[in-house]
Amino acid sequence: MPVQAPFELEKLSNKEYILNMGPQHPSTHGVLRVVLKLEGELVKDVFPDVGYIHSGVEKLCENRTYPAIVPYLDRLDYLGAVNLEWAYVLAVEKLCGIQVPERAEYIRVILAELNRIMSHLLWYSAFGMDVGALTPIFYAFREREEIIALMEAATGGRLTHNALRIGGFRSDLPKDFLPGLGRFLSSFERKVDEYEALLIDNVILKARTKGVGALDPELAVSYGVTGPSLRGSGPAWDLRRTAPYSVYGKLDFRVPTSEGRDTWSRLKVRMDEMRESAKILRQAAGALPSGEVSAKTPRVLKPAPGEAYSRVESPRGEFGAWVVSDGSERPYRVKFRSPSFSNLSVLREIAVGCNIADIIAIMGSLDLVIPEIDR
Amino acid sequence: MLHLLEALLYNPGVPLAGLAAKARALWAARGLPSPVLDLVFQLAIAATVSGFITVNALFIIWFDRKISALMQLRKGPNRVGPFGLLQTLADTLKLLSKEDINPLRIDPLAFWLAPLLVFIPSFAVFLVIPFGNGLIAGDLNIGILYILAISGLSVIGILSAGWGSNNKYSLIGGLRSAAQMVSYEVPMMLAILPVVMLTGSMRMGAIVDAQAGYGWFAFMQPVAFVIFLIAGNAEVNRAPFDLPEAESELVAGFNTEYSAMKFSIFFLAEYTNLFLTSAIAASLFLGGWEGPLLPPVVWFFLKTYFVITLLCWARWTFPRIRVDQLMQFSWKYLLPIALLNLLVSAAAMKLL
Amino acid sequence: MNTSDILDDINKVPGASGAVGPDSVLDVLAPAKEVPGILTALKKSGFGHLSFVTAKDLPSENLIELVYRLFSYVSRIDASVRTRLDRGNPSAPSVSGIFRTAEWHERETAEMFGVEFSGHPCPGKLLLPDGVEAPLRKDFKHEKMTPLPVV
Amino acid sequence: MMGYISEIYYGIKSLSAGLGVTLKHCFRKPITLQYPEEKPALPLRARGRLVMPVDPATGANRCTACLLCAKACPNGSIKITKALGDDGKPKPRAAKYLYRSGNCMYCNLCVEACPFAAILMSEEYETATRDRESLNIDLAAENHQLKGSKLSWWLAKFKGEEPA
Repeated sequence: MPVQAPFELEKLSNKEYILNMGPQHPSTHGVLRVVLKLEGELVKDVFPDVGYIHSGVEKLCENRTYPAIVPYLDRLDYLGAVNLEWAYVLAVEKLCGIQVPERAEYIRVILAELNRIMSHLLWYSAFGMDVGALTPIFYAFREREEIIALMEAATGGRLTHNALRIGGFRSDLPKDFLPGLGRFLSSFERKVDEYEALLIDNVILKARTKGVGALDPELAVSYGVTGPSLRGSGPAWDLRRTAPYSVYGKLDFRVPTSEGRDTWSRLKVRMDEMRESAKILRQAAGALPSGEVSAKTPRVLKPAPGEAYSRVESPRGEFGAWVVSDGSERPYRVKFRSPSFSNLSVLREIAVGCNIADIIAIMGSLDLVIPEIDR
Repeated sequence: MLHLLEALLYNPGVPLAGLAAKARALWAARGLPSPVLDLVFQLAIAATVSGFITVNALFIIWFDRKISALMQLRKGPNRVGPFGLLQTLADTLKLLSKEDINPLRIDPLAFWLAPLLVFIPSFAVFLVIPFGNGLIAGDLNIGILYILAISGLSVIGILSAGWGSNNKYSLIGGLRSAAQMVSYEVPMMLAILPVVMLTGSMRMGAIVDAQAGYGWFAFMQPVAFVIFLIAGNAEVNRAPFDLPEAESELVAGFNTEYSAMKFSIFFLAEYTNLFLTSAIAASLFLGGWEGPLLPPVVWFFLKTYFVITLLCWARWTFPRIRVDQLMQFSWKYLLPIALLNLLVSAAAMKLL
Repeated sequence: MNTSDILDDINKVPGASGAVGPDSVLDVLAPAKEVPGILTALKKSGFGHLSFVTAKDLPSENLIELVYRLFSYVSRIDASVRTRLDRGNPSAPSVSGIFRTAEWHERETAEMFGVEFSGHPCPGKLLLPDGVEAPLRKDFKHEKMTPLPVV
Repeated sequence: MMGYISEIYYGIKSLSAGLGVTLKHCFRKPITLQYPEEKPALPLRARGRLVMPVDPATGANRCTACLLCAKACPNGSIKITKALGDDGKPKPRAAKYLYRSGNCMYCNLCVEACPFAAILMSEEYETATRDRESLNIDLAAENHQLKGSKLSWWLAKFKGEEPA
């Protein structure tokens, strides 16, 4: 028996009815079921039901060796895979006290920011389709394909890169990577402006998203919302700036925010974030030092007993990996704090009172990835 | 032989009438009742029109997909037949061979009649479409009124599809389309009124004749032309007004539960309606089959496909409108502007 | 409100002991019933963001250790409040009143470790289907669970 | 009243901007790849199916059945049985190298763990099969012949082309 929404058990007035949106629905971006109590088209109550794609990753990690866990991270959030690997690898490096060489840090920044742009481009096209515009996806995917080609040349994988290793990288960037990156960056900002003109500044879209799903900052922080969804409501909290890890402290970039608090401002924040990522990429590619790409790590990794938690600003928000070791070669307990988990929990607060089309727009603006929620 | 072909192309009314007269004489010589012959003529016309509709619908589906491919940096159908022309035929054959699923607890009458109720009105409107200077099935002298009346009927089909398929998403889709169709009939009518006032008659043939020699109503009534295009686009349930079958919200709107044959009829009806709206727009505002060099039939198709391209262009660019904004846009923006335009053109005609 | 004042307040609470752990994380060990009080105090002194609530199963000491991980955007330091529950029937007061995000985190910890959170607004399964109880405990057995083929 | 007019004006302006973008794209070449005819050009490190190529120098594969790759695989999709010499003592060769490609997640950890560079992720990505059994491949018996850039890269034991 699937989970019953609390309002499903109460008596409904004759004008209200229950609508199951999901788990198989074109715009829930994965296996997510949202139970809606509707009156005509107005939404009276929302109950997101998660867990359809729970694969018990944390239990799996308890009997895998430390390096063997990295590929599982890509499967959690296949759009921002490098960022997630980075969170886990940072935690293990903190545990073992490994110092990663400077060049590896800069390559990690380059791959992570490319990943962020990839993820935002896919979000942009998925949001376009949710709102009914079927063309933006083809333009955004043209750019995304260029990035994917770069990532595949460097890491071997298109989405599930499995690029990072504990201590740095297995092998350096290929020869034609930096020129390819330069070619991509040369025309990228112009394309982002074109995307904005096509969809974000479109008057129909503005009418569909302005004032829809207003999220006030205190409520957002209390619900643990992080990332662009939080920055759309004001606070400029970006882990790359508030708790800088790796070499982000040396890079200069702006944290885009907006005071609008509604769906449209979340869209605007993500579009600006793409521009900022391009800026970071230029600086990182320019300041890329030469030298080793991997620190010396023992063949069988047995970190000292203890625990470590490290946070990373993934495209969706704060992704954290809490690793507890008991001295053996397998972690004792692993917990992944995923941003979409908390971002979805705020849906009920901002979606009551709008209508069906808005629910789709709001969920699109929260940029949810379902395997990350269910883990 | 060339003379007959040239006459058939440029002035088809004359040879056809001659042919009919010869047939009638032959028929009368045999002493057979003449109403039977009229019936045969009507059936012949109906057969040619329905044949034309299916072929045309298949072509428009291919045309729409090619235009969307053009705008989306891809190639569009190019596998089946030359340039993918047979792709839609292959799709239709596939749809015909699929299993016709009737879900549980449907309202059988509503569920089965819905596709017909949607298709028959678009079939009936072909009576008054002026393909060429003689090629009009029945040149009723209430042409426009007939078109508006009949095209209003397809709402019943969509509503019964929404109600019949016993599915919440279809119900919402059906009710949305009822609201949309009703609220966009009014601006459409008000956009047509200036044209009728200018020509003084509702006969389609008269309207097209009034636009002879580049007196196209689109130049004289640009606002009415734009409003008619927008309202026509909404009548046909195409983006940015495709709320009844909004893929991303209502799974597939009113045709969620339909499969195989019934779904292909819905699909055929939608594209035939698209052709009709563009044909009416072309005849009313762009001078129908009036044109300098080319034969009238070719002009008619050129203008109609130009309007279809406009509608496809809008479809592949704009996001979807929300339901309450749909209503707002119609009653708060289209209607006042259409009324204003009506008054201004009436005053202008009075003065000039 | 730097860390030393916070530590003094926490050490005043009966049974709680706070210290600055490795890489300057404020580590607090407290009995279960003091946790809501400590969390409210921490929230007031700037720790506005509750990253996660989870647990750790220690079968050898017959304990389940709950972990509340906080972060202060203002002073940019971490705090981790830990509390130890008896493994037989672990129970702790719910903090979803203080941090709304704890509602889902506690539901997940409840179904993964069998911890009962008193005062939770809508307890119930979040991720797991019916019939699976506390899978993240070390002694969890399930007939469909085939061990990894050991080389 | 003025708000009404300016609203219509901005509406038309932004709609026409959108139309302009789509129109502009009408005149650009399609970028799609016609898959069966045009195959994508994969970069060197692209990870296709695992293979154990035959070393042209020695005419046999380089595997010594040291089981390091099987230990490194997170999904346990490699099962190796050692070859037994005629006198019953195990020889450093792999009699059977069972690779369950259905279970593999193409993470490349096995290739990195292998000290002898015996295995490698080839360029083959069309690995669909009609039955589940043919997903399990015995790489030792397959004697895969590598071609092109992957071959030279494998011969140099993944060295030589690295520094960017």
